Amino acid sequence: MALNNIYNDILMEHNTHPDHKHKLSNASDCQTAINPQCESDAILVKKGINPSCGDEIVLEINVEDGIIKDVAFDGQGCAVSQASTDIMADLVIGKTIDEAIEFTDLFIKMVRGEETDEDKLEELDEALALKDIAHMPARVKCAVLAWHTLNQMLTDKQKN
Amino acid sequence: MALNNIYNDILMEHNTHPDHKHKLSNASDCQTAINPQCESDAILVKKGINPSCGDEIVLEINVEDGIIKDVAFDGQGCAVSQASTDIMADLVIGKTIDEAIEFTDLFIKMVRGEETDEDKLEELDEALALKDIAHMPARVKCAVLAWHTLNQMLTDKQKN
Amino acid sequence: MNLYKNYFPIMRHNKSLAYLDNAATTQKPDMVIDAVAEYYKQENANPLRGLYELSQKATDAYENARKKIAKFINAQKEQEIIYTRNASESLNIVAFSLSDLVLQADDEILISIMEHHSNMIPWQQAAKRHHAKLVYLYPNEDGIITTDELTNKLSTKTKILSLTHVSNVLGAEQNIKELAAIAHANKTIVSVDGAQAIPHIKIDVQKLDCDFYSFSGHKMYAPMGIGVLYGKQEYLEKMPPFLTGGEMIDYVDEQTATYAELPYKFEAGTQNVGGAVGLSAAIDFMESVGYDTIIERETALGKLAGDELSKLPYVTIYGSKNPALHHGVIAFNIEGVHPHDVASLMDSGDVAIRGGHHCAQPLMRYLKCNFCCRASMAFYNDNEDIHQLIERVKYIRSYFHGA
Amino acid sequence: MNLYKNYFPIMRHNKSLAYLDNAATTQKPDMVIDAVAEYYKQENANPLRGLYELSQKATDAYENARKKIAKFINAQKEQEIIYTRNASESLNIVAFSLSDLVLQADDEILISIMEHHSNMIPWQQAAKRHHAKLVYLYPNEDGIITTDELTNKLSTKTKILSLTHVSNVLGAEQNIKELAAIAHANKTIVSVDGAQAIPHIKIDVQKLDCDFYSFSGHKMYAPMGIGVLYGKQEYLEKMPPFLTGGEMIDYVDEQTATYAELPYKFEAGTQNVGGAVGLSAAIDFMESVGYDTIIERETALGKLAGDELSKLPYVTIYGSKNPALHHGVIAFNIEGVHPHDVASLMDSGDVAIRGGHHCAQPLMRYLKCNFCCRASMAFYNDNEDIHQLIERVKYIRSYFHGA
Ligand SMILES: Cc1ncc(COP(=O)(O)O)c(C=O)c1O
Ligand SMILES: Cc1ncc(COP(=O)(O)O)c(C=O)c1O
Repeated sequence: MALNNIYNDILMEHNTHPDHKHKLSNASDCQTAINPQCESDAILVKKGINPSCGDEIVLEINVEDGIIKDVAFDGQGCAVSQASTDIMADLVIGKTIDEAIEFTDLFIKMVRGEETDEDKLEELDEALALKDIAHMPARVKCAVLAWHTLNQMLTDKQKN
Repeated sequence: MALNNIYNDILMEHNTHPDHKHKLSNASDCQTAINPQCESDAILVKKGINPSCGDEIVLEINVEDGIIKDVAFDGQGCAVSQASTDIMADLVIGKTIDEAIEFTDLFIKMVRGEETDEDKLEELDEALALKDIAHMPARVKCAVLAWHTLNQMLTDKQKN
Repeated sequence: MNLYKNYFPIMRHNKSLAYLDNAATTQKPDMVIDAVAEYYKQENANPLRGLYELSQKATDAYENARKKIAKFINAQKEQEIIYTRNASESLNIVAFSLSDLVLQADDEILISIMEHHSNMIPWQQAAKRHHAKLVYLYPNEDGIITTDELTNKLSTKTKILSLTHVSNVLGAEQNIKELAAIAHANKTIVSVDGAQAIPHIKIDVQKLDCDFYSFSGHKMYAPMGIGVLYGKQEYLEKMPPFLTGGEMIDYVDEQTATYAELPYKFEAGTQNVGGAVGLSAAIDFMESVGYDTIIERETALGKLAGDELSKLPYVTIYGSKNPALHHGVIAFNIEGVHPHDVASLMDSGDVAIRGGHHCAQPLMRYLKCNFCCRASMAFYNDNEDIHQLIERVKYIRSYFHGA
Repeated sequence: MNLYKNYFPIMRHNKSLAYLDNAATTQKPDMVIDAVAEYYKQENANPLRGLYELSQKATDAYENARKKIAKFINAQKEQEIIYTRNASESLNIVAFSLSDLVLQADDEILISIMEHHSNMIPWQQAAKRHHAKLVYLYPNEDGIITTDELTNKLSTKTKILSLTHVSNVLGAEQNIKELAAIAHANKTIVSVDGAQAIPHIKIDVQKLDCDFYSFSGHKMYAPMGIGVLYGKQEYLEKMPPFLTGGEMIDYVDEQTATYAELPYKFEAGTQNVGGAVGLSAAIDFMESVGYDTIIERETALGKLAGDELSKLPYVTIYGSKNPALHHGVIAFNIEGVHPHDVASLMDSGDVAIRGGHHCAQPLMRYLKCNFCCRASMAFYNDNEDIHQLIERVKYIRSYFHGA
């Protein structure tokens, strides 16, 4: 019954009223794949898929001078993946690439139950609301989808 | 422990001193297959194999005027199959084809536990000594090998 | 707690649980669990070639279970019963070995869009291996493959028809007898996936006149790890073996081997005797309850659930409008709530259902829903379980969308 | 009755039984039987995709068992542990899927004449399918494949070496580490049949550096119906799946499918969670006894049996003269008495041994005996069991040939 408290006010609020569910770029085909044509210098696009449950999100980020200026997403999925994405956007906007990568690492560790130190987890702010998902491994994939996708985008970006 | 009484005096005697373990025909290649060349009008040869345990016997019978004049066998195998073959030879020599077929049917039913009527089984004479093999299905194949082979030879003969 | 639940230790230990995922796997009654334990305590040994008493007992346990299964589905001969791990393996054996026997390039295999992945991907593979074509049947609104649909899709090239008896999503039962007759008239061999049928309907393979019938023990109160492939002797005898090694051979030399007779030809390696004993006990259990009771209870429960869910305007039910035609399986969606969220929130209300694609992705796309919730009943469920489900549906909807 | 036998209900129920057919299957301790029963009483459900508590418990049970197995054989990653039904199935998967990946026409597969049929016939089949050649290694007098023998038989065409770790007839242990190094230097992939090794020797797949390792649960105190294929990730990832359907796919459309990640790619259909739980408990049991104790006891028993049998002039023992090199397996013949008669008459003296070809016909022919008796020990056996065996050998000989 551990999941009861996953569907808490924070998650429900982000699910019902996601602030970041919109588009940054204009090209409509950005939705279906990583399409270099719709990446401006600043805007990166990546699709994340959870094959086992069908959640799909398209994440767009606007990075300028190593700072994440804006994040937006589109796609369908369960409340956990939708809310988790919106919460993530709130958290990383205004952060440096390095800081954002750290957040994603920390979040992924938290929901996998690998990091339980309350003090460290404090940093995650509202994302802490998803902590108990660690007790429901079948849903962990929903929660990490956006974070995983962002992590890949940013580490790829750093390499180039 | 039902098998204890299988290795009774009758079986041990036929195993140690088989009266019919010799050859009727002369052609040595009669041992390896049903070879029409070594079948005289009277002598029929057939090989019986129990693949699961490797028992092999070559059965030779001499049939004249519908009467089984003589039976002989060769081959290797366990005491059960060797003794069973020798006992069978004793039983069917001098009998008509029909009678012999009946004996083989009855014997096969007995060792499969399908016929238990003592009065009927009386006819089988010494072969009754193998009755308890019904409790050890893994050995039933050893006991029926010769009987099964003879049955096939005789029914084939009747058809021609 | 109803009397039937009382046979199941897991129900006694979870009194508030409404277990409605029986199509995934059923729970196990005491007599099945105990039969398996007793086997290991009293008569365990490697069966078949053992020449000592325990091995004989293990062989008897194994072969008596086979006889019971043959009788249960009215197979003509016990050699037609092949033990497998589960329905998936049974279906794979047919798709491998039967294809090897009968498929030529350009031949056609006919299956339905409703198939579980286990009766679909093996045929995709077989089609690829043999350069054959995989052709699909589509159901009507009630989830039924009509005789017209079959007749239209059958061609002189159709060598194999493989069809589910009862769909694991729609609960729809196909008229196998009728379809098999049409297929046979076309010289098409008929394989049936009975995984969702045998827990709910009395199976008579001779009456159905199918050539193969596959099912899993674990969906009919037996332990996991044991399944059955029934096949007509004439085909099993001609088919090449699938797995090799162990007890399934007669003679072996360095480069070749000859194979044992049926059913052993298809049973490689040490078999799961404990599983066979468990399946045998499960059959005893089902027979002591009786298919009449099973059908009566499951139909009533399906009707209750269907009627109640139909009253909720925000709920979509897939498949026939007649709950009696669902064999206890109800697939549905709550508008505006993802099935994964539904299933998780069901769990927090002690209701166990499944949410997802139910290993039937092409069907889900055909139904245009991608994902759905599925409540599936067994005869041991009761009205309270259904009420618990319905209450929870209402709660979840209002939790997401207000009262 | 010794303390170890006391852990086994079947031994408590058969106090006079000398069970010496452990190479065929071992008996099961209480803790294994109970663990399986408890699983079905407390946490049974279909694992993996369930979104409710019981399914989560079943998933945990299933995956924790996998972790335990990985640790037990020191696999680098738990994804390298594939559940199968038994060693035979594991070996078939390698022979099918690895062959599909690497074999070209005229390539060579190398196995030994000592292989169990389960590590022989699948390769005969693979060779046929791919028009490859099956080449044999022959052992020395001690049943050992020497490095010379391997070097002589390896060629640039040798793609796969599949070898038994411990022979089920001779008990001889191959030096896999050394042989694998030679094979790898030749770019030959190494698969090991560990069915007779893991009950007796601590296995470390990284130290052995084999690419595949197969074994059965039922020969190491676990229930029937569960086995393991260990494979290095780099190969498992590239190999095509074997059985298809069920949980082993990601996406499916009408004509194609993409497969799930490891280990699920090779686990089609509902898995045997009860079996996995049983195997996990069996590992706990073996670890609580400890390989040190196991080896010490089995070596002592093997030495006693070997020494005593050697004293009898009418007994031929196959394999090494050193009983310590037999891992508790002693194959022998009594002059003038067919092994089937020996086994039956052993049974009437409450001694359970096996007589026959032991699923190793080519080896039997190589040994020029066709059939033999085999006594095989586990650590729970004791000196009384061996004395009972020896007494019975003497009795049988005199029964057939006089005193
Ligand atoms: C060396 C060896 N390999 C493989 C096997 C096959 O094991 P299973 O019958 O459990 O598949 C056995 C057991 O008989 C064996 O002894
Ligand atoms: C219709 C149908 N076919 C086949 C299967 C596969 O059964 P198993 O997973 O036991 O192999 C299932 C069960 O999921 C099913 O519902």
